[in-house]
Amino acid sequence: MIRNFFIILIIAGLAGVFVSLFWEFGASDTLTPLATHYANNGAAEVGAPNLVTSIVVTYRGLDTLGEVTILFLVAAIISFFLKVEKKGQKMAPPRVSSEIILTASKLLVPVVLVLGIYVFVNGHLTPGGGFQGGAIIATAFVLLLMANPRFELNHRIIAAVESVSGMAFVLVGVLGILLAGGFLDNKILPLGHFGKLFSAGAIPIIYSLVGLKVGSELSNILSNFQDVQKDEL
Amino acid sequence: METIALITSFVLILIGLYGILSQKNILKMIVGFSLFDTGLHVLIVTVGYIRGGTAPILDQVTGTSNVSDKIVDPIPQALVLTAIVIGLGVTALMLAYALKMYQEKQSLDIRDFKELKW
Amino acid sequence: MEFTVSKILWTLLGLFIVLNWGLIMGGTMRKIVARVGKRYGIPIYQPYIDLVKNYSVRSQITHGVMFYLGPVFRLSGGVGIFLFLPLIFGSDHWSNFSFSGDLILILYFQFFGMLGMALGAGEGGHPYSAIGVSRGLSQFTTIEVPMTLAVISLAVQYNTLSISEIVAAQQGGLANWTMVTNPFATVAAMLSLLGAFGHSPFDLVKAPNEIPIGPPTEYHATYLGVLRTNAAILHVVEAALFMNLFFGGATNWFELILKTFLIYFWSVFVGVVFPRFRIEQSVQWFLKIPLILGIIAIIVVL
Amino acid sequence: MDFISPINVVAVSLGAAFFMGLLGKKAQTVSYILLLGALLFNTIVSGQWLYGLATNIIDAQQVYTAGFRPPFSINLLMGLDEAVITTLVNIVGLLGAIYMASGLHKKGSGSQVVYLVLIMSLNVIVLSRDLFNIFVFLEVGSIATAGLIIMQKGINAVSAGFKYMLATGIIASIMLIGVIFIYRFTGTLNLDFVMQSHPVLKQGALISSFLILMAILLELKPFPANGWALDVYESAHPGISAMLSSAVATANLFVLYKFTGMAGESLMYYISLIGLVTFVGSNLLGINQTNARRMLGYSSIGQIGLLVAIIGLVPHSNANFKLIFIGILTGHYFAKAGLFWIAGIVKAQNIKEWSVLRNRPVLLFLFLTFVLALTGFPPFPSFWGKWQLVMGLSQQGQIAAVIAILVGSFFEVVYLLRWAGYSIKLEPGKLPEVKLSQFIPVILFGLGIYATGYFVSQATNFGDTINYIPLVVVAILLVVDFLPAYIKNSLSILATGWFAYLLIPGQDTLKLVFTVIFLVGGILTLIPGFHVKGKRAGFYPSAMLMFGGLALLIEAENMLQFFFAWEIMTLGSYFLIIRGKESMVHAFSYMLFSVGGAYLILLGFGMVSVGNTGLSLNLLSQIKFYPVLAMALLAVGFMTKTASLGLHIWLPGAHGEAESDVSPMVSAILLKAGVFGLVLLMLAAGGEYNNYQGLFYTLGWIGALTALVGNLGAVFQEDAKRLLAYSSIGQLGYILFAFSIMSQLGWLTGFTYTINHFMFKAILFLSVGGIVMRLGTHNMYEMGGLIKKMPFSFIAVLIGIITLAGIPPLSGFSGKWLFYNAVIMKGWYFQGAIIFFAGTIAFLYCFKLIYSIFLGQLKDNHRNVKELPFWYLLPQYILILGIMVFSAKPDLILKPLGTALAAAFPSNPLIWEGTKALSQLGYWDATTIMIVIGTMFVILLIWLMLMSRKAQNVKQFNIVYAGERPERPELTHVSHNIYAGYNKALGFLVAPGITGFWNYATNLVESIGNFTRRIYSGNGQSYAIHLVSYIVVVFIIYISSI
Repeated sequence: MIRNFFIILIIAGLAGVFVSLFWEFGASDTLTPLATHYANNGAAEVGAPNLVTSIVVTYRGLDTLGEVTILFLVAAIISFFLKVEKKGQKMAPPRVSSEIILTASKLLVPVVLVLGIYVFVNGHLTPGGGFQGGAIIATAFVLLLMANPRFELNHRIIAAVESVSGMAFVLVGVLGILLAGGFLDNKILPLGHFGKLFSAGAIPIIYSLVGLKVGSELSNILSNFQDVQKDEL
Repeated sequence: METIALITSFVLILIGLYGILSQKNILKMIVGFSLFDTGLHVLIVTVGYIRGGTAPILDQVTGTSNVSDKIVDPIPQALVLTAIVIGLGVTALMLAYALKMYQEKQSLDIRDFKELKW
Repeated sequence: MEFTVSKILWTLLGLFIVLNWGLIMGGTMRKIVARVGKRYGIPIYQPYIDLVKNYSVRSQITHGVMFYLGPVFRLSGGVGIFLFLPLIFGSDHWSNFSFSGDLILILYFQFFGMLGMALGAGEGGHPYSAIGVSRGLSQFTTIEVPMTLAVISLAVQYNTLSISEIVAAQQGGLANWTMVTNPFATVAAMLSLLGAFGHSPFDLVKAPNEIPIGPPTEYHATYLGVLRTNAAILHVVEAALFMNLFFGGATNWFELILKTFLIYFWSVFVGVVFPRFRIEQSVQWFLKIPLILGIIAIIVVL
Repeated sequence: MDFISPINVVAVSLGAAFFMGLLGKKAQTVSYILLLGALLFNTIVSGQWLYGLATNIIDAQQVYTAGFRPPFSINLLMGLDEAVITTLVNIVGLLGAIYMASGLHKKGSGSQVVYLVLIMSLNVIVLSRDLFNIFVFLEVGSIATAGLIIMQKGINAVSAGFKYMLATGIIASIMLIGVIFIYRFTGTLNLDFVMQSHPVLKQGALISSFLILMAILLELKPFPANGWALDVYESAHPGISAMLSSAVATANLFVLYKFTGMAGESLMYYISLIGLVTFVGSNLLGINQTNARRMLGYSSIGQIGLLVAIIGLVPHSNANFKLIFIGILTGHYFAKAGLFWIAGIVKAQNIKEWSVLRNRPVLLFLFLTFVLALTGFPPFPSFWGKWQLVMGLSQQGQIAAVIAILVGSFFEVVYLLRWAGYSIKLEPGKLPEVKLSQFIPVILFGLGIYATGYFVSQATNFGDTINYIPLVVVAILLVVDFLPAYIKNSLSILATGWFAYLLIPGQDTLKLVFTVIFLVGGILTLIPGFHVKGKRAGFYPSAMLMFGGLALLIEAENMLQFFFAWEIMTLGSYFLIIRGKESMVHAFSYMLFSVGGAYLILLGFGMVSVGNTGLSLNLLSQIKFYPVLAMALLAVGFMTKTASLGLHIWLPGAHGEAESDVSPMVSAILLKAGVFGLVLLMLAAGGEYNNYQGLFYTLGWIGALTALVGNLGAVFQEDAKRLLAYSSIGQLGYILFAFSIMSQLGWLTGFTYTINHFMFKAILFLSVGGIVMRLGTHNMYEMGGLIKKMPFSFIAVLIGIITLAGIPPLSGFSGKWLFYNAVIMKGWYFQGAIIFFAGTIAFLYCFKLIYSIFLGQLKDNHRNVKELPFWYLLPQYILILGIMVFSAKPDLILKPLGTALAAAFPSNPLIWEGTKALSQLGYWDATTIMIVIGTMFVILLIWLMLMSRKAQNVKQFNIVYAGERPERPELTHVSHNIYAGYNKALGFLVAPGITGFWNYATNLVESIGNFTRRIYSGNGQSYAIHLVSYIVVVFIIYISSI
């Protein structure tokens, strides 16, 4: 009781902090100089219609690398954290999924995969990008798992995709140092015609790599959880 | 418009925090975290809002040159992307922890994990 | 000053006189004590007889070197004080070797004999000796406190530590005696003198009744003779020290004999009147009235 | 040479990490090698930059990403600071990986990936100049950490990890809010641009920067919102704990340092406050720890707190800031990593089981190295850091902060040295076999900390004036420790002689006295060592540490040299004292008092340096800042060594239980170090005409009472060595009193006492110690009658106690005579009387000592003990010779001393007519007295021998015993509690009130600690609550200030 009261007190205090922070905050009508620069020169400098993408992939590429690393880390940690010695584990009797899900999965999985790929390939043109695409791809695997709990994701392949795409990402970054202005510079390839698929230099490549990577990592994480549950039963 | 978003984010954060601090069940605490994160993300996006601005994607509507007065701030949107991914990672790891803790003690009550103290 | 032959001879003569006076005085006192106790008592010359007997006993034993040296230390202590103490004021002959050190030297040289004695007795291996010594030392520590305060008070009063100068300052009539000019110091010192002479109530050290005479238990024959000799000398010399410090010193032998007799008698007098203290009692006693008097003595001369 | 761009650290690490992911289960060795390769690469890169920037081959360099300039893209900065920090991080990263070889192997490539990424992320947060980027990589770091924590099996690690994730999760969110609003209010995320716009920041921006800093501070585990961190330190794999404590903390500290630019001055103040609170609080709670790793956790948090405090306290413009920071940082960095690694080797949890280290002397040596480095002893980096810190803060007038720091350090000393004591003394168990891969990193760090210490010392102001020769000697002795004792003994004697040869010629008279006592005394007390058979491992390094320190003390010209020497000397004596069988506790309390004293001295020096330039010891004579207080602090500091009343309780045990030939070293010689300090102090105070009369008057009283209590204490001892120890307390009381008189006679008295005490206490402790060695008992009532067996020792002791008691004709009397004159002239009658009383009390224990041991009845089981070995007698008789000379011709020493003192104490000198000394009051002619007493004694001896030539020796029991024949010597040897009556009368004076006081103080501290640490309930949620409430509270305090 006292504890709860105390907690509420604290949260009230924190609320105070935020209030004093939000007080001066009102949405402005003009961009910050930084944003203005991106808005006005982004197209010219990076050549990607989707400014968010150009910021994510190029201007602040290092952050993105960090994000990717985080997912990679989490995947790695979970894999050795939840690792289950494959001792003759007693399988629970298979739970039969409903017809609907089975069919739907058969029908949808390819479509979802294609959608995901589309989303990250066009990340520099339209809303979306590597992470979103990757997430979508992962949902396909979720669907598969729901349809068939026994579904064994091939860890080797996933790991391979994950690692290769990651290394490629880094490689592109390093190429940026060698061929262009700096690490993760996208101008290692010609910026191409603005608004076309093959434009904005390395961005499509990077984003595709990110997409693959994220997709594989998420599915990896999911399947790890799945494994554990299996052997829980 | 932004005020609503702001207040929402504000409330979400505090609710999430309350959940973290008051719920005994680890899973619920993690849910609290997700709320907290979500609130944060809303906040970030709100911060980038410009009155009457549109999505920061150059197309026919905006044109390609000096669009600075037509779009909202793209930077927070870029940041929120990162933030979301990080949040995702953290949540995933926490869940893994929860799983392990349950395996160890068949309990999800945070109060049952007090071996280390003082 | 120099060690001329004549000087040495004079000193020896002085020593001889002091020794005899010591013996006679001792005898007299014992006589007095006996009479107070309604006894006939010994003849005055008894100490001479004892001495002769002791020195001429045939059978003698020793417990070892330190045992042997004990009496030597003891006697050296007595004689030493005699040597460093100017006896007769203004007389070159009777000022002995006092030029080699002042009051402090004498105060500290008392310990020389005591220590030697204690060690000798110790090697004697007799438990009573050790007990006697421990009591003696215990009592002694607190006896010295009022004495010291008195001495300091004197040193401050006369601004010197040289005995002859202190005596000189007291010349010219009773009014100049420390006894008059600094009564508190005198009283404090006279009280601690009771302890120093070790008569009742402060005679637990030797405790004549239950322990065969404390530290010297094991000593007999010649050793005892030496000790007795020392006792005789010491009594006179100690008294003479007090005489010099508090009672105007002495300008001739008669004055010395008179004053020392009175000073010594004082302790005997108290002795026959008061019963004996237990050791912790005497220790504490000296830290009460005498100590306070000593402190007052210093405060008055400040 | 061309420099590898630091961005490659990221590229290579991540590339390698991803590739390792590809390798999977099979090729773990390959991936491990890959890991090492990547880490090595990082180390080389940062090392290369460090070299380049340090030698100005190259300037600091900006690294731009994506081919755009900041603020449009993220940039990294590689400057000297960054180079240093990253190098530290990468080195510990590399060695840590080697250390954890087996663990990383077992867990497979996954764990290796995580490890590598952790190090990478640390590099980035150090280098990056972009707020959000730093936030991202902080997250990378904390997730990686969360992953590494669970390398360790078991529920503890898991729950600790979860608590960790809870905490870091909240912290990260707070930081994110801060970052996003910083962007909102300043329009940029680039640190440099934010700082540029700082002056015009609105409140909102201030608050957001406050949040960011708060987040970093919370990452640095401020007390009390740090329960999560403690659990991690305790439960994670030691290698990981080492990483957290050294690498992660270092990097985060640097981030804090980077961010402080955003904070206003007011915030800096709170940062320093947070740091100090953490330092003191965490160390206070550390005192009650018994689990080694948790204790190390507390210590880590404390140290980090100190560093935070430094960031907040010392203006970064201050020339010494970086030196201080690096000094203390590296001290912590090496030591903590080393200790955690050793913890992993030892495996034992409870600090009492750490004695297993004794199976591997090298390991023990390293362990002690690290512990002492943490406690800030020379020659380790933290010593120099702390010194500079205290000096700097004092000059800023931040005395309160200094005090807090010293208090915190003291708490830390308490538990670290208790731990050291356990591992040196307790019975060793079995040490699990040590893998080479674990051993190498520890050794390297051991070497590293010495090297760093040396470099830091050279960078410290006046640090180059430090003379390292004695330490070199010690090092040599450590190396040749395997040789037999007599060789090392000769070496040590040679070395001491050499010091003496270097110091004595042309030394000014006053210092000469101490030089002779320290070094000649040292040689004399080393001689008995020849009697020891075997190796006597570790003895000689300690001894030379002490004597070397004493030598340095003599030649010290500035405060730094002095304090350095002081600490060295303390250290050596500690290791000497703790060698005794029962010495653990006593050495511990000795150390506590010494360290406490040392800190007071440090504080004093700090106050002296205020408003003065330089560090010369002459500054003591021109203190500008609270002179009396400063003087008092220094005096008390020195009095902990002279064991003055109230600070004396350590001495009896320490001196009594020490080895037979160590007691004389520490008693006759070491105590004089304190006296030396006091002498310097009082001379600096201005000699006779000083402005500290009140202070010295007080010291005089303390001295008198010390003498009384010390001597009384000695009277009631049954243990021979403790008796002597108490007597030392008393004697040092005399000395303190005599010097406090502050007149020429007083100082002559003081010096006479000092010289005498040196000689007779050495004699007494040597012979008594030797006897204890022969008989195997300390109890005097179990001895007796030994004069027949050990005549030479008896003579030595006899001379000793005669001198002690001050009986003419021996030199003790010189002291007494001078003393009287000095006291009466000064007018300190009552103090004087007390001292005199104490002096008479000395007779009681002198008699008890010599009687109970040598006289009385010989015990049956001692019927065939032998005389002391020659090596024990030799130094005694040399000293007896000294006493005789000093007794017969005191003018040899006192005359020159008098002339030397005349400068400081002109009035009422002692006048010499040949051998006769005259004062205003009296006179005294030692030579004549000697002759008179000598002749008289001889004559009387002859007289007695004439009278009793026929005396024959009789058997032991042939005594007048009421016709009985005692059966056993025990019955007739009266010794035990021989002064019962005296005890009844005056025993109350030595009721252990002071010991009681100290016990009370100790218990109080411990119970406070015990009570406070209950907040660490173990409930991760409560820790989260602590975090949030911490933010709120600090915020409220902060906001109310602006």
